[in-house]
Amino acid sequence: MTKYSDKVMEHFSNPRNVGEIPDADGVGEVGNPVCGDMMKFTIKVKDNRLEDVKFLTFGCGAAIAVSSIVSEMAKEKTLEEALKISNKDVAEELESLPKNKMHCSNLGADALHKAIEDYLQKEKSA
Amino acid sequence: MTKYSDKVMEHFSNPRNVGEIPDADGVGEVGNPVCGDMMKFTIKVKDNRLEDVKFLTFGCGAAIAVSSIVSEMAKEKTLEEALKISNKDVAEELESLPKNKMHCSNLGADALHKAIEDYLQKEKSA
Amino acid sequence: MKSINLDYGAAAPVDRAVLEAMMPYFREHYGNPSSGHDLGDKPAEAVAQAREKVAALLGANPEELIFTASASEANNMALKGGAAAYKKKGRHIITSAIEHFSVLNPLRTLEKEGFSVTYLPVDHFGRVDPAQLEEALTPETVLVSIMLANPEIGTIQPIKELAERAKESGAIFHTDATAAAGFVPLDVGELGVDLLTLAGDQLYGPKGSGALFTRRGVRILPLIEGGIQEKGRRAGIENVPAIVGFGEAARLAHENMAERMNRLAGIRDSLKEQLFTAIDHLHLNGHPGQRLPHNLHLSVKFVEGEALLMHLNNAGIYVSSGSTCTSQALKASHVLEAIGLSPELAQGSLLFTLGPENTPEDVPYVVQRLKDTTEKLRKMSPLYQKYLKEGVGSNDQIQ
Amino acid sequence: MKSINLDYGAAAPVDRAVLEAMMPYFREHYGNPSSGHDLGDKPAEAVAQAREKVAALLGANPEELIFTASASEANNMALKGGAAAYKKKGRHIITSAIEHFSVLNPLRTLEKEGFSVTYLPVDHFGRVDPAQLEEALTPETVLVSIMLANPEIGTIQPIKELAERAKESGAIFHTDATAAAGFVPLDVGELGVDLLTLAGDQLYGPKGSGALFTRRGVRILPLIEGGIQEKGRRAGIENVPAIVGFGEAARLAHENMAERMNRLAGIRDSLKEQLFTAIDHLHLNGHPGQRLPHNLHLSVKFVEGEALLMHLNNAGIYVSSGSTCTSQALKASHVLEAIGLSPELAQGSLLFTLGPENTPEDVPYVVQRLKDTTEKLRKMSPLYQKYLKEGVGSNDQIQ
Ligand SMILES: Cc1ncc(COP(=O)(O)O)c(C=O)c1O
Ligand SMILES: Cc1ncc(COP(=O)(O)O)c(C=O)c1O
Repeated sequence: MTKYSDKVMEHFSNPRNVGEIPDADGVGEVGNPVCGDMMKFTIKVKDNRLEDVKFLTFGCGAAIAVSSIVSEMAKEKTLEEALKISNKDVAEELESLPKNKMHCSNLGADALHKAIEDYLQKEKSA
Repeated sequence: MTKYSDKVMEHFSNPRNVGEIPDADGVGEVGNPVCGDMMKFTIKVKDNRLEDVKFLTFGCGAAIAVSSIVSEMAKEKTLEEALKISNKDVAEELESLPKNKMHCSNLGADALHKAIEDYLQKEKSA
Repeated sequence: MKSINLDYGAAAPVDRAVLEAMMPYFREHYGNPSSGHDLGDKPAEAVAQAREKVAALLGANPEELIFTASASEANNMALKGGAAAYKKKGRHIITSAIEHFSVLNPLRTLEKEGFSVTYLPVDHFGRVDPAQLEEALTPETVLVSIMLANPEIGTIQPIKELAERAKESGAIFHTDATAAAGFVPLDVGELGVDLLTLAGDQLYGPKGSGALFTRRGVRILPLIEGGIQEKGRRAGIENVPAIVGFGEAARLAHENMAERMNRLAGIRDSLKEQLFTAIDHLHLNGHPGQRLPHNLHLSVKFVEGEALLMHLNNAGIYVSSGSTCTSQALKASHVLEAIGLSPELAQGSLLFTLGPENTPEDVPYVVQRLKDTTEKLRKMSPLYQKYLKEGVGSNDQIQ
Repeated sequence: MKSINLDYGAAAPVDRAVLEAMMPYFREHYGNPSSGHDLGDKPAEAVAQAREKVAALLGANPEELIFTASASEANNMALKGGAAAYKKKGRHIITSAIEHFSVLNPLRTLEKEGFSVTYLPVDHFGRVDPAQLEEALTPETVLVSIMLANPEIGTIQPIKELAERAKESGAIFHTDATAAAGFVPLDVGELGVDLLTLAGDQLYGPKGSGALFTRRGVRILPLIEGGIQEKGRRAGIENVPAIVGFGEAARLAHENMAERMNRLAGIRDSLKEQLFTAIDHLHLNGHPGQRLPHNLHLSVKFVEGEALLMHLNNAGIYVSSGSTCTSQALKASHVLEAIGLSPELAQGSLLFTLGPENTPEDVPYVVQRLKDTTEKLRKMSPLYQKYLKEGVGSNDQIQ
């Protein structure tokens, strides 16, 4: 099978924070079924911190594991800290990803950032 | 190994009439080392009959077997009968030859006929 | 743990009897069939017998078979060798959009060399229409290559009708029967094909064995030139054990054809029925009737194939998928695209190819595991959650 | 009856340990290395390990190896693929007159396609002169192909010197090391070659295994196109058992190189000495020193090779010959012609290639039988009888 690290396999098998926050403060969606991966992050913000982060992912094993890890990394962080979570941070946290799956590691942070930006946008216009 | 009939193998292993008649009445040579086969027939004629036939052959298994068989076929025949030994007769006598060895069956009769012609030539000029 | 292979199209174990037939040719009768001495005799005989056995499977004359090392090699030889032999007559080739890459990629190369290639479309079942072939044929068309059955969606082509059209137009007809040989009765006379590719490893023979049937009188230039093995049509010392194994596998496939077909189709049908009963939103791909007996291809809506495959793998169930993420080239299957499957359904596609070790008892376990996995993945699928909320996305499919 | 193979160049039994290493990959780890599930893991690992072992034999990087099904395939790929990749740069190729037909015949095809090919002559020992290569090189020369060792006369070429000349001129250098690999230490770095062909079956591995070393940065177009096995450079499912066997055979050859060379050269030298002592009018062909350790090639004057071969065969001794009559194409060896051997000596040529089952104890029997046979055949040879009478024909040889 495609060689995933133990950590990736563990998150794939037992993903954390699966779901959709019904009255989310921010929503971020990236990808589409054509390219094979699609992620939706929903967040709940309290006192400038990510009180809750949930994801839905349509995608391969790496995409699911990445979503789970990003949601864990982001939870309880301030918005500024969470926005600083880079693709590189995710990749490091994952321990390793096969070369042809590296693009998945980008999607997770992208979706999270989009959700935060969505929240900030709404705040601004509120 | 190249598939020769039992008869060919038997003649190859125990060729009859090997040698050169020292005071031959006729000598026939065909072939050369370049094409791989060379035969020399010497004959002794008495009362218009082939009293003795001997051959020397440089060549493959088929060439040796053909020489031996032709020498046997020719012995004791009248010159007219011997001249009528055709390539087809030889091929039949051999039972079978691989396709790419069929040219060998021609060489034998050719050499014999040359020896007889050599004798007839000498007779004429004598 | 259980281990249920449902991906025998990718590879199958060499049949026990086949391996036994091969064994003496590794160390005992190891000679070179072309040798001028006795060490070549048994190997040469064995190759001749194998040739007869493979020919019998196809209704061909033994001399019409050229042994190769793979189906890919046979396809390359048929196309490049056929194009080279007939290029003075014309430079147009016709194929279908759902061929294997060992047909499509040589054709791309021929296009670079000045040939023009028509890629016939297929219908939603994956069938090529003989009338469309007829339209595409021109006096310039020298070669038509259309596979007998597709290894992915299992669809069987109307080869006889297609070959007839090609013949009427004066073109050589090649069919890649790699996925079909051994699982569908084949007769090159009846089919009317000029060139036919098959491989031993697909019919429980060894890897490294393939052949190109080349009808007497049809000329192709060799791909691998050198010695005069295979009458100068394919150089290199004969891989005697592989050829012997191929022959024995062909003999067994020929003898047991009906029984194998029935057994495999039986398990396949029960797998299909139970899956469609247990799981919602499945989509059958390929032709409902005209398909390989050991092939089942479906799409699990709202989820992605690699994730399905990984969960099944962890449960000891081995399948494959046409999804982007399971392809090493990171491209979704061109076959699924050609039958007009939506990208979403292509991503959720699963290919089951049944084989010798499958039994009816495998079915309930597989069904249960795929059901569990599907539920788990749908729970986290944004597409499924959207469907639950909005009821859309379920029927945006073409069929 | 005795059975003494002295024609291991034609074929050798698969080494026992090699076959054992292969066995698990027929039925147990039978998976497809490209599979997305666990059944592909062991096969993929095994292929990777085999690649490392073959690379180690050559001092290459594993990624620089492309596995093929034979030396012939590797040669065809090197020449046709190299020519295609570099044809924009130029269309001149240089080779030698004594290459294997799997080099010469692809070059004939390339000539038909507009390439020009220079066939370098060899000296009486079969050596190519680097100065002659240098002279033949032009800015148009894109490819040079000169074998490492000749399988017939055993002569080893000064590859390092030849490759240097090619490199200076900007041409890609290919060497066919099929006869040499496993019997001569090889290091692609030291040799400076860009492409190198070898085959597993020549070094006691299985038939159906070969490889082309392709130096990083050297581009060749693939011969067999399709799937992305071998990084897209050679399509078709990996023949895992054959590759595993090739790897193990390469490892054994590498580890036991010196011992094997000494053992084989020892028996070969004693065979040579005893033959030349026992039989008059023998003629050694090939280079006296720069030759393969397991190779002996000589001409038995006044007699023809097939007849020798048949008598030896009936005594359980298996050899081969470069004579017209032992060739299926009915042509005397082009190698013997190229070294300037007279037609008569070419007809009486005998090739001994020693192998794993030969022992020093074989030698006296072989010598006695060849002596008896030679006497028997000379007795009926018109050339020998002429020599006896006239004393001519014995020294009309070039050396
Ligand atoms: C030097 C050389 N090259 C190439 C080949 C071709 O090998 P194969 O017939 O295994 O393809 C041979 C065969 O003996 C050889 O000796
Ligand atoms: C229809 C078809 N053709 C050709 C091939 C190529 O086979 P191989 O990889 O054995 O060369 C395959 C492989 O599965 C196939 O299914």
